[in-house]
Amino acid sequence: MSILAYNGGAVVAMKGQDCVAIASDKRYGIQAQTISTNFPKVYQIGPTLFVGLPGLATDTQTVFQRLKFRMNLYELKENRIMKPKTFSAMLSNLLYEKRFGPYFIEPVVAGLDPYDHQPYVCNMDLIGCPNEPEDFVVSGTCTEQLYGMCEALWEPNLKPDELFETISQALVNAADRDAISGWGAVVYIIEKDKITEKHVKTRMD
Amino acid sequence: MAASIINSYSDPSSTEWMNAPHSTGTSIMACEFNGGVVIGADSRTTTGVYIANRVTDKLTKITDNIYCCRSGSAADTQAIADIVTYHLNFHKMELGEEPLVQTAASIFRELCYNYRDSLMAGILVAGWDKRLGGQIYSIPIGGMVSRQAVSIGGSGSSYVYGYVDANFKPNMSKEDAVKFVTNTLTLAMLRDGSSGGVVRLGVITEAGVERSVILGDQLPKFYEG
Amino acid sequence: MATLLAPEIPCPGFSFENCQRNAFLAQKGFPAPKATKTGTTIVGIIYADGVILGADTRATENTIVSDKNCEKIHYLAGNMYCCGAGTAADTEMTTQTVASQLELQRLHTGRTVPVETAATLLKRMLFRYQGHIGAALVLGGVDRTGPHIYCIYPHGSVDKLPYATMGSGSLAAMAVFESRWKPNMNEEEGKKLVRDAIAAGIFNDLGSGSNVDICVIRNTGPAQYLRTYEEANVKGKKQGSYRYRIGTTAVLKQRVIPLQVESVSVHHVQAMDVDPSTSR
Amino acid sequence: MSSIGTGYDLSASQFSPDGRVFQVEYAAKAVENSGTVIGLRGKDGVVFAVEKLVTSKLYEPGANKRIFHVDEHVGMAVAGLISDARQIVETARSEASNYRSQYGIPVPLKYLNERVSMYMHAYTLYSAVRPYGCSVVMGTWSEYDGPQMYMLDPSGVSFSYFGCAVGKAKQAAKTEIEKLKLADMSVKDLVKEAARIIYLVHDELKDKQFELELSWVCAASRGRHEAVSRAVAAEAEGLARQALADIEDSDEGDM
Repeated sequence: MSILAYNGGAVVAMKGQDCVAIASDKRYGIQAQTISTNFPKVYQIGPTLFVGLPGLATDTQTVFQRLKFRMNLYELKENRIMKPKTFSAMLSNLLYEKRFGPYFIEPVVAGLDPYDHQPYVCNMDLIGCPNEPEDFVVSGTCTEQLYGMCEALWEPNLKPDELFETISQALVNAADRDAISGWGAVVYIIEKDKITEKHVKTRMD
Repeated sequence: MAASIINSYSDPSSTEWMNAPHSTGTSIMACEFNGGVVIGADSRTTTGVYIANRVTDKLTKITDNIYCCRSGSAADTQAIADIVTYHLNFHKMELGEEPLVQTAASIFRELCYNYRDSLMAGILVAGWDKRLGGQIYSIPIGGMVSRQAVSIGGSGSSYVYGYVDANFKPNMSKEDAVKFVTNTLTLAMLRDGSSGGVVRLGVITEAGVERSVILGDQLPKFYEG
Repeated sequence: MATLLAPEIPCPGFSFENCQRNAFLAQKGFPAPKATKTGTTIVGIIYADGVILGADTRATENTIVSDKNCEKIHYLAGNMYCCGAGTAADTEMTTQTVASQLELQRLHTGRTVPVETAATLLKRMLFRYQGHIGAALVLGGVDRTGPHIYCIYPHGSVDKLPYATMGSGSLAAMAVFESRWKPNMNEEEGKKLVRDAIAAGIFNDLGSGSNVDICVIRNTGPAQYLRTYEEANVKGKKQGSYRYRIGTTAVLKQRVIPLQVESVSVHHVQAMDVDPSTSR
Repeated sequence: MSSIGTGYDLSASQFSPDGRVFQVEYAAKAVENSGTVIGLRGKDGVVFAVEKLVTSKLYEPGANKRIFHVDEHVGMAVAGLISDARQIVETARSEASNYRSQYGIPVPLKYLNERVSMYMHAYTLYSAVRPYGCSVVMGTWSEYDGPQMYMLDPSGVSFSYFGCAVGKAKQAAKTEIEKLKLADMSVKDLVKEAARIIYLVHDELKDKQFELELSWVCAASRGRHEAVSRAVAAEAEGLARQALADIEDSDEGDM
């Protein structure tokens, strides 16, 4: 069994028209035993920037803290907000530093550029190889299901409310076929003037 | 997720080509003659069963009058040759004269012996200097050094020890030595699957080095069944 | 305990602090997962006035295609590019590191950096890590001594060749080169040959796929990066839509966080006066 | 020394206004107080001879030697502070040994000389150290390069010589050496000349007792540096005494 599937969890992010969405499930377990149903793996790390860190929960928290530290240091030094692309590069370097003893997380980044409001999504493997596609990124224990859902559901230029339906259905239906993901989900729709956080109803088994 | 791979088709990212050490399964040779030494090598580099390079030059220059023939891991032997080249050129400047072949062999030995657990390198150091003329030093895996009048190395050498013993004569003429090396390498390449390609030659004398290549269709013909 | 207040500012280079923990986990039956590999086809050739590099664009994580359109031709300097196969993060980071060293070298010497310098930097780095950095590279470029193609293996060995292929599709691509490469091809012939070699990889090797990227580096003038030179595989057009009606998803609770823009200021920065023409 | 007390002689890291480094010059003075050392390079080898002054009758014969082996093929005769000289010998030995282990061949004297000179010179550059109070003569003979000999000063300067002398009576010794046709002479003859010169330049009034040390490195010793055999040394010493007696006789005759 892979250590990445020790705690379970899934994250997905999608681009829309002038908006971007990121969603995660809320389960936290130790292998088959569910411990909590309120453990989102997605963190807000800038005004329009989110990062999802599915994988080994201990590393989820450690990496988030280290990212936050580096992020704060950047903003104090530079006195400006970090762009999503810069953030990805920073995260990639943080992970690659541990090339020979990695953190067991496969992160997802989603956000709007604070200056030109371009949508941005990115995912990485556990040693920080970035992948910045034009459509969607997935990560976690049900990537196969999520890839299938997203390849079928995603289409270009989705409006925020359409994007919400697409990403929610993708995640919820994918997690239904994964025993160690699910138990609630949270979706963030990021637009240039607001962020909408929605807690989605899912199966609880 | 990290299941082991049974055959390479089950996993398109299987990287047998990458993880197999990139090595010169080789035939190399050096031979003294009355005015210097002749060095020779085949030109095949393999990764597993794939020929990664069919025109490799395994005769590597160290100084104007000293060359080495490399066998074993390509990465290791290239790195060693680079280090020795640097070291010997520095030494040449300090000394103010051309370094001795023995000195070159000694530096090779130092590296091959000290890092014997992590290196896979069998090297023939050959060259000409004003003290002892043409010389050959053989440094097999493990880092021993020994001077030899004629020496063969690499996987192909096992097939031609008898031929070398039967045909080597001290103080040959240059032409005879070149012929002898060409024949030996051709025979080795014929029998050894991981040797092949062309024969690369070098004749090192007081005047310097003369390089030449014998293409596959110009190699001498032997009994092929 | 400085870590509680603020983590230490990280020092450069690799960190091995997780290694012990990960070894323990591996011993308990949780082996370290595999990283993204680019089971790849990458190629490079020398033609009449320079070099042409080519690559497919598929990245895989075991059998999953993790990136359908990734960039495997990496920038090193104005006069050279480098195709990477193997562990994706390693090829990415190795080429980035070397690219920065080359740029510093260029600024320091005020000259176009020779391709051999890049080959040496790469092989030294890879040899130092004894194959643990899984980068297999095809380096191509031009300098005042002409066009050069280098093949650099993960253990740090280097071959200098007129045409080279690497990656899991290298056999398919090499078959194309061995039958059709000849010296002094013109640019059109060259591009066609590289395209065909990559296409051979895309269609005959499962680890390679998607599109053909090409990069032409001419002796005269800057490199021409032809991203998606050819879309070898076009995804079929969806005949219908699977779009869900709005309101399909049941929402338990919702929160809207408005974003207030405090101020916007745009700074125009005068570009530094540095000679940008790195080629020649 | 005219500039004594001007304050420029306290440190080796400072020049005097007229461009001298006094500490180095003082070190040279220390060498001039020591017994005379000569080195002679003939056609087939190098001979060292040392006038080792015996300052106490309580010393065993052969104590405090001033000729050292640096490597099989290199000898070193030293003048000046013996403790300083021993450190130079140690340095030269480790250089020679390192060279042998790295390159598998005996160290060329040219190279060894450069390394030891560099080492001595380094001690003329810093205020925290003093220069070495010794001069050394190094010699070797090899099949390929023939005989070679170098003399190194406390300043770190070194030259290759046919014949050299250092110590108390270096002037007198040099005058004698200059009379010899060194390049044509064999070590057999040079040993006798060396012994004669040491006996000749020895100042019996100031320094009562001395021991003559003799060594060579030559074709006859197969390129090894070794002490001259007792018989040969005794013969040379006998001849030297005889020569000295002859001169004294003729001096008396003149008077």
